Amino acid sequence: MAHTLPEHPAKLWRNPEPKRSYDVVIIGGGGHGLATAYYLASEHGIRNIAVLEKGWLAGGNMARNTTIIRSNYLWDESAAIYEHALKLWERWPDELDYDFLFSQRGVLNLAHSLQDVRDSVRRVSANKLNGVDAEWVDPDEVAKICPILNTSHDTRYPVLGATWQPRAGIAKHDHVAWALARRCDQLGVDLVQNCEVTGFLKDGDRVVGVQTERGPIRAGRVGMAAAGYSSVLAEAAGFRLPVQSHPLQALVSELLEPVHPTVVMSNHVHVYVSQAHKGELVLGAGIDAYNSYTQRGSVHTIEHQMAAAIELFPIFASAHVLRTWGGIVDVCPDASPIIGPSPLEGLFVNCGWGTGGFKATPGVGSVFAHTIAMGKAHPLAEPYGLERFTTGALIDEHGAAGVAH
Amino acid sequence: MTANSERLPEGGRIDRTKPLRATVDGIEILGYRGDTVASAMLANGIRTVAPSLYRSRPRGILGAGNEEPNALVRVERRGSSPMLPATTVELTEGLPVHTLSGIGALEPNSEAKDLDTRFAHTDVLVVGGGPTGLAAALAASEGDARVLLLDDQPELGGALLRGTDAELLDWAGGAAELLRARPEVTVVSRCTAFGYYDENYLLAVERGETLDRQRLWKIRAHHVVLATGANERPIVFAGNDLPGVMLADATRAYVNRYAALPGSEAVIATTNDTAYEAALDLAAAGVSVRAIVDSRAEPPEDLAAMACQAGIEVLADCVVAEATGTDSVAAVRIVRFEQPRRTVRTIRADLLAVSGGWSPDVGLFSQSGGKLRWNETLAAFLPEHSRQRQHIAGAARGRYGFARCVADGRFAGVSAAESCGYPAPDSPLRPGISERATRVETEQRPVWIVPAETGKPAEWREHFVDLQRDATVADIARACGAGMRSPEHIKRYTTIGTGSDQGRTSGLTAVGVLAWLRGMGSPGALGTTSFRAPAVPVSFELLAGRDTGKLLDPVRTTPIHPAHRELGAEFENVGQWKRPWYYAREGEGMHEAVLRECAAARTGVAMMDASTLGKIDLIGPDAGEFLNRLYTNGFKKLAIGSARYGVMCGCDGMVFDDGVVLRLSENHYTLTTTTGGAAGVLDWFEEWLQTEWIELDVWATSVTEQWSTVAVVGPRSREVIGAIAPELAVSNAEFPFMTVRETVLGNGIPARIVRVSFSGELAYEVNVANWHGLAAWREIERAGAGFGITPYGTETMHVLRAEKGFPIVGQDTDGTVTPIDLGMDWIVSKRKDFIGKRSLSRPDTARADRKQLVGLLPDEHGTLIPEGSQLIGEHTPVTPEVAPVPMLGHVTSSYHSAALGRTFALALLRSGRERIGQTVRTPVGDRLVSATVTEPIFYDKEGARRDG
Amino acid sequence: MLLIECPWCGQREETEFRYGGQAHVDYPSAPAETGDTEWAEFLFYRDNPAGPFAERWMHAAGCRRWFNAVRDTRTNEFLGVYRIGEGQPA
Amino acid sequence: MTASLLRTSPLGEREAEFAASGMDIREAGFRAMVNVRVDSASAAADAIGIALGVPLPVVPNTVCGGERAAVWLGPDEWLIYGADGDTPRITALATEALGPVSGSVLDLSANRTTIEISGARAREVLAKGCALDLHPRVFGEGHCAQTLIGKTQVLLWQYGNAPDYRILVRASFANYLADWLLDAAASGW
Ligand SMILES: Cc1cc2nc3c(=O)[nH]c(=O)nc-3n(C[C@H](O)[C@H](O)[C@H](O)COP(=O)(O)OP(=O)(O)OC[C@H]3O[C@@H](n4cnc5c(N)ncnc54)[C@H](O)[C@@H]3O)c2cc1C
Ligand SMILES: NC(=O)c1ccc[n+]([C@@H]2O[C@H](COP(=O)([O-])OP(=O)(O)OC[C@H]3O[C@@H](n4cnc5c(N)ncnc54)[C@H](O)[C@@H]3O)[C@@H](O)[C@H]2O)c1
Ligand SMILES: Cc1cc2nc3c(=O)[nH]c(=O)nc-3n(C[C@H](O)[C@H](O)[C@H](O)COP(=O)(O)O)c2cc1C
Ligand SMILES: [Zn+2]
Repeated sequence: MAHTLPEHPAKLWRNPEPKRSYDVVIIGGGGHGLATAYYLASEHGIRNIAVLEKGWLAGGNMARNTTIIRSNYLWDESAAIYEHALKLWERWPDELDYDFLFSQRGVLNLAHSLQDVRDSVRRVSANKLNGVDAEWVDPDEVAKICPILNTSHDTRYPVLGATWQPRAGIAKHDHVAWALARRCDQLGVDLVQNCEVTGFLKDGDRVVGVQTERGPIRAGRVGMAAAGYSSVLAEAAGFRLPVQSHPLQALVSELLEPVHPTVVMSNHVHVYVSQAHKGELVLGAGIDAYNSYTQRGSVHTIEHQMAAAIELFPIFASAHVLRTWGGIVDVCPDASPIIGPSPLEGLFVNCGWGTGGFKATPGVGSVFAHTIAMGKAHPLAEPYGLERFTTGALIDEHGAAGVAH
Repeated sequence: MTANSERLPEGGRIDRTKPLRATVDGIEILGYRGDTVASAMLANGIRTVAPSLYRSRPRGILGAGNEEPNALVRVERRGSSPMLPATTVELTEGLPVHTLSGIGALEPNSEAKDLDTRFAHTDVLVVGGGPTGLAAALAASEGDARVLLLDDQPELGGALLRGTDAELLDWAGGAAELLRARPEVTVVSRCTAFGYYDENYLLAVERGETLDRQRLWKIRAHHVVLATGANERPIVFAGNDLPGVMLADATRAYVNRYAALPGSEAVIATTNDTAYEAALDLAAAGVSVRAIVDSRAEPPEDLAAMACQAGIEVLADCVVAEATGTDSVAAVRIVRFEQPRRTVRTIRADLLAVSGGWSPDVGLFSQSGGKLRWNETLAAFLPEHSRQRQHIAGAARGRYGFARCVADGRFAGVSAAESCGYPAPDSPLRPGISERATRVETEQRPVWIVPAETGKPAEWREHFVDLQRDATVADIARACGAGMRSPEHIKRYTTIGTGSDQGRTSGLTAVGVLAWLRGMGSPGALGTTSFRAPAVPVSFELLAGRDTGKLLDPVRTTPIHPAHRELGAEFENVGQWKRPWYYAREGEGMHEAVLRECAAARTGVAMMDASTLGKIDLIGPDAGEFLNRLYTNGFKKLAIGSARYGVMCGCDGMVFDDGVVLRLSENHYTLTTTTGGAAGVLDWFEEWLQTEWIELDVWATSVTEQWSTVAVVGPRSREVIGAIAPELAVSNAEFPFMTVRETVLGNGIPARIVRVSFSGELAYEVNVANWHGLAAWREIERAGAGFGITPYGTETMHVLRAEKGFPIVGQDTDGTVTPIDLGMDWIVSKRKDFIGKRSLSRPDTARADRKQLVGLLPDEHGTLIPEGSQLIGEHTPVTPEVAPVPMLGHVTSSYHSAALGRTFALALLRSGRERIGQTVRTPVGDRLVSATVTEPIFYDKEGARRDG
Repeated sequence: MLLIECPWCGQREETEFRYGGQAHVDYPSAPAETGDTEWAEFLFYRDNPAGPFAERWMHAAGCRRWFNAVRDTRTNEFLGVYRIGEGQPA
Repeated sequence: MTASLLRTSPLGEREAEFAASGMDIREAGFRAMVNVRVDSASAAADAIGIALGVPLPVVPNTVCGGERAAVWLGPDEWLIYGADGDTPRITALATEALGPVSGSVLDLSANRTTIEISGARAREVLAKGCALDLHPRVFGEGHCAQTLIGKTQVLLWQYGNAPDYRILVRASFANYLADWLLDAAASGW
């Protein structure tokens, strides 16, 4: 009946005091920071690394996301990096030797208008040519994949079909973080919690370390993976980033016997939902329009979310909301991330993943580690540099890919 | 056990004149109005609930309110609910209850419920109707303030209801009566505040007596008084999850409030004064109370004396080390508090009432942004600092004792009313009562955990911390050993506090155990995990409110809608609008209907409802200048009475909307927008006018729904227009293309007729006041009948415009397309500046190899390439398994054309204009289909048809 | 759920408003003479402080006026609202 | 003359449902509604008020006048509301009074329809979907507000003390609002 969660390893990490200096300092102990440190240590032979986290490890968006993993993005640049990530996800349970409940149960992205249908077909068509598993499925097939979904014609916005990526799915977010943290720790990386970076040590235009709550720490290179706080750090370093920080909320129900076999996302009606292993329904809400660092959003967003959920899944009506929460997501004008060198030598940025960076965790790790180690953008990261805002070569995932979760 | 066997013969606040029957797991139980499912179960001798979720351990009822972690039930009918604590469900006639092991089940067809939502405003909101809340509400409403009092119980009185003090209960009854009599006071029982948001915005759920009635309150309060009371906490020892282990105050509730016996032989374990009351009340109810186990070396003398009088032994400086028994508590082993923990005694008992101290209920306070601080004396986190206009009072801030609570509540109430500008006249709450002496509690000796005598904490798997999550000290120890230090990590590693009770009985205990494991003096330095809404679980449907089914999103229709329905139109959702998609006749599918509709427009005459187009009037001397700045082309010099097509870009140079602008007089323009873009364009205009170009003298007003528009299209449209507008000179010379005429139709309706064409054919748009829309439609239908006038929908409109190569914003563009990409260089002014112009010369935007709008003619004339299909080069190998296949663009529009007798498409194609004449390919199903790239115009390239 | 004070209509629920991002971002006076970098700044770069933030709102379901507000993004607390053209309160 | 007989109002078909709702609720179709925009401090604003016989209110969210009324919409925007057929007169008077001054006078009579709802339960039913505080201390006769009811924008105006409210709603949203009000009125709560 109840799914018993796997037991965690008896040893996860040390709690070291920070050293005076490291070869590489990563700011931010979320999924991205940890994955970057992991690849720096495991693939680039750099072992003298610290990950500095201002709170508790992976307590930012990593602790708050709805864990959807997929790679069916529209543009070539996106498909390339997300598919790279998905392939790594498929390897990670073994590689990290940790059962983090990676479940390739597939993702349906629903189409509710003729334009949704065009956009969906466009994305599926591109996915296929990019080697991403994707299909367009009609309402009958949708109903087969997810029988509790209301696919009748007399709803306000009937389901006209969906894109279906079978290899997509979910994973247990916290466990992923701990799996990475454990590996980092084993590879000698210092994971330092309660250590907020408050400024940068500079030598001219070159960053040579960071100032922290716990004193200065020198570093050969510094990588930023601070998600919602990226602008604050950039400001401390003396440059600006084209990102805005918004609340993004999610919620869970009580534990329920399995009813929902896959992941369903609807851009139009604004729902995305899966049923996690323990049995709780996990639903993401829409992003709040205003900037905020409060880690909570407005409740009308949740109300709207509930109405949409019931419209698509009538059976959810009597389920209960157990807990709501919010994260701080940093959003770029084109809904695509920024990965690459910063205007300052020795400082590299990874930010702007907005509402959809959990799925990219392994991809970011490998690409950002490479970028830091080599001192220049990894080929998959090249299109994601800051220059694109000047040239106009944006990777606009707004229009065509819908919600980016 | 027999029905009602454990019901006390008298007392309690149940209504013995209202007997009820219900079933628990199919077994019939008897109860009374005023019972909860849990109290009725106890009264019927049911002390065991469903086994635990992961370890299948027997479990019983632990609490008497929403702190309950074990006694979860599913209710089938009457507002079926997948999972609720039995301690909060009122017993009603015929209720079918099933006990649950911590996991609920959803039912497909739950019965309809009576759900409602309401907004409420108040000067003072008081949450909690115990002594504190009652005092606060009374004081706050002495003056003119509007006061709203919420309490989650069916009856006001709070903690008093669990006691037996008649005088205090009378006081509460009187207070409630007084409050209800005051005109500006609203008292809502059975109503739980569950969310506390910015600016004193609170959500609360009000329940009916039955589960199928619920109402969501959305409250804005000027000032809030939180009088939410305190929660008792358990103590962690071996076997503390056995049925028969209960919170001490809950046992009081059962005997005093519900007249139900939770056991027959009891041991009390406590760290503080309050459990003595439980002991005395149990004894008075006939329970044999065998001992009070008090962690303190010197329990207060008066209490000890009272216990002694009641024949209860007090074991001071002792703690319970273990509860034993197979299916429920059979015996309790008691040890010395101080090391070595020598066993003092083992006592036979079927009830172990535990009080590990009290935690003020600070959930809402914390949600509101309030800060907490550890208080060593009370061994609790207390409110320290408010962030909103609020008071927290009484037990909720660690003020215990009736008199102190009343005084605290009163102070909060007076201050709250004052802060709203309604000073309360000073009048005592009721003579006598506030002077009543209540004993002040002496110190407590907190016990978070009673360690086992053997083994390591990581092995103590029977020391339960979170009963619902089946999590133990061993789990916490393991997390700690793995390197975790923060309560937030412990929570996630052990899942403590993540159950439906959100850790009401386990959250702080876990922190206490963690502090103990880490050798810290108190949990103070560790802090709590965060409190989040909802404070109690609330159903999805409650939060959704009315916005479901047909009220999910407004359905917008035009005044002509009844005619479309009569004609059997199939509708398309366009934004919130329902627009006719096509009008299939008997035996036709969409394909046939569209071919017929297209043919009518190209060869005869056809009509469509174009009312959903956005319409904006611009009035003022600078209207022309304003248009010039926003559109890529010029409008300042547009002749009065003339029309011009225009495109707008965002600042980034990407096409954002298009439409036709008419100049009605020197200072008056009116323009159309796309259906979906109407609101956005008005916003856009107003933003520039109000925030950037305040010097411009222009007034923008939406007139979208002032007007209804019927397009009359086709070679014979002039004749139809002539027939409906007898006063109008309709010849090409007198009413040329792109001009506008005001006239009165033959039936008396004033109309503004514009000669524009979105199909390439001779065409008119007849605009009339919205309330004349239907009449105008019918008039055109009548006048056109002789010409075979054919109504057509959006699909035909799309085909007709695509044959002419007119793009649709949002279909042929996607926010990454410039007017140049669309081949509209002719409309992009070189002379003047306009919004977005600068962006067109950015390095990437100026590239020659951008994607450009082109036409496609599939080599097979009957093959329809699906819209959205990606295009690849003629010789590009298709090997996605090996490497991504380079793509050149995609098909944006694709149709069968009646006029061309074949399929055709529009596409955005990399370097498209250069590729005209070349072949591209696209996957269709399992095949690759070839198509020739063409100019994006397929029909009447010369434009000869638009004049008829 | 924010409670926002429209300088004309008074306090209204957030749902009546449209958010407009950072306030006081001027449209470049001579776009054609603006370099690519500066133009990119105007198009895409906005302040994003954790702390007081001068931002724009529009009372969309009400009087439809744009106005400015200073709000602390760490608490969502409004520190003041002011009309377009009025100076930012200290 | 015939033209006015050829009109349809958005809620013309809902009369029976309104009647059966147990509420005092009805559509008041075809009212005159003219949008006037002018600088409130200008002499033209005063002149328009004088010409129309109702001053243009400068206190936000208030209404001046009786059968012909001026409803505040914004600091430089009003809706002149009148009986069916009053539109041409209002338009002519306002246009003339405005004279050469910058401003705008636009007939919007068909843009919205009016729902009138009165009586003891009116306030309570509105409170189910309108976030404004409608307590008589705060929002009484002569008050108006543009706001939301459910998911649609409305102009809400208390014109009598029964209390009586007018809800002006855009034509295409009228049926949604009617559905919403009927649903709210039917609720057992
Ligand atoms: C509600 C919600 C739902 C989401 N759903 C999905 C989804 O379904 N799928 C998906 O792919 N993505 C989803 N996302 C997005 C995803 O969570 C993020 O994109 C991703 O977690 C960001 O990377 P990260 O894990 O490194 O960020 P974080 O976990 O936020 O890590 C950043 C870390 O930096 C730390 N930090 C910040 N400033 C400093 C400083 N000065 N010094 C030291 N440390 C600092 C922070 O404390 C934080 O721990 C969702 C996000 C939210 C909020
Ligand atoms: N250590 C002690 O001595 C101790 C401990 C606890 C209580 N008490 C006694 O209890 C009384 C405390 O009075 P009080 O009024 O402060 O608390 P209370 O517990 O009497 O009343 C609180 C009331 O608020 C309700 N409530 C709680 N959260 C709610 C919510 N979110 N929404 C709606 N209702 C909610 C509760 O159901 C209860 O009815 C005093 O008489 C005190 O002596 C003493
Ligand atoms: C995928 C997922 C599943 C969750 N499941 C639960 C759950 O079953 N019970 C629970 O109380 N919280 C659950 N949470 C929420 C966390 O308790 C917590 O709210 C979240 O990590 C944010 O942290 P915060 O609320 O402490 O700020 C879940 C969170 C996520 C991301
Ligand atoms: Zn306003």
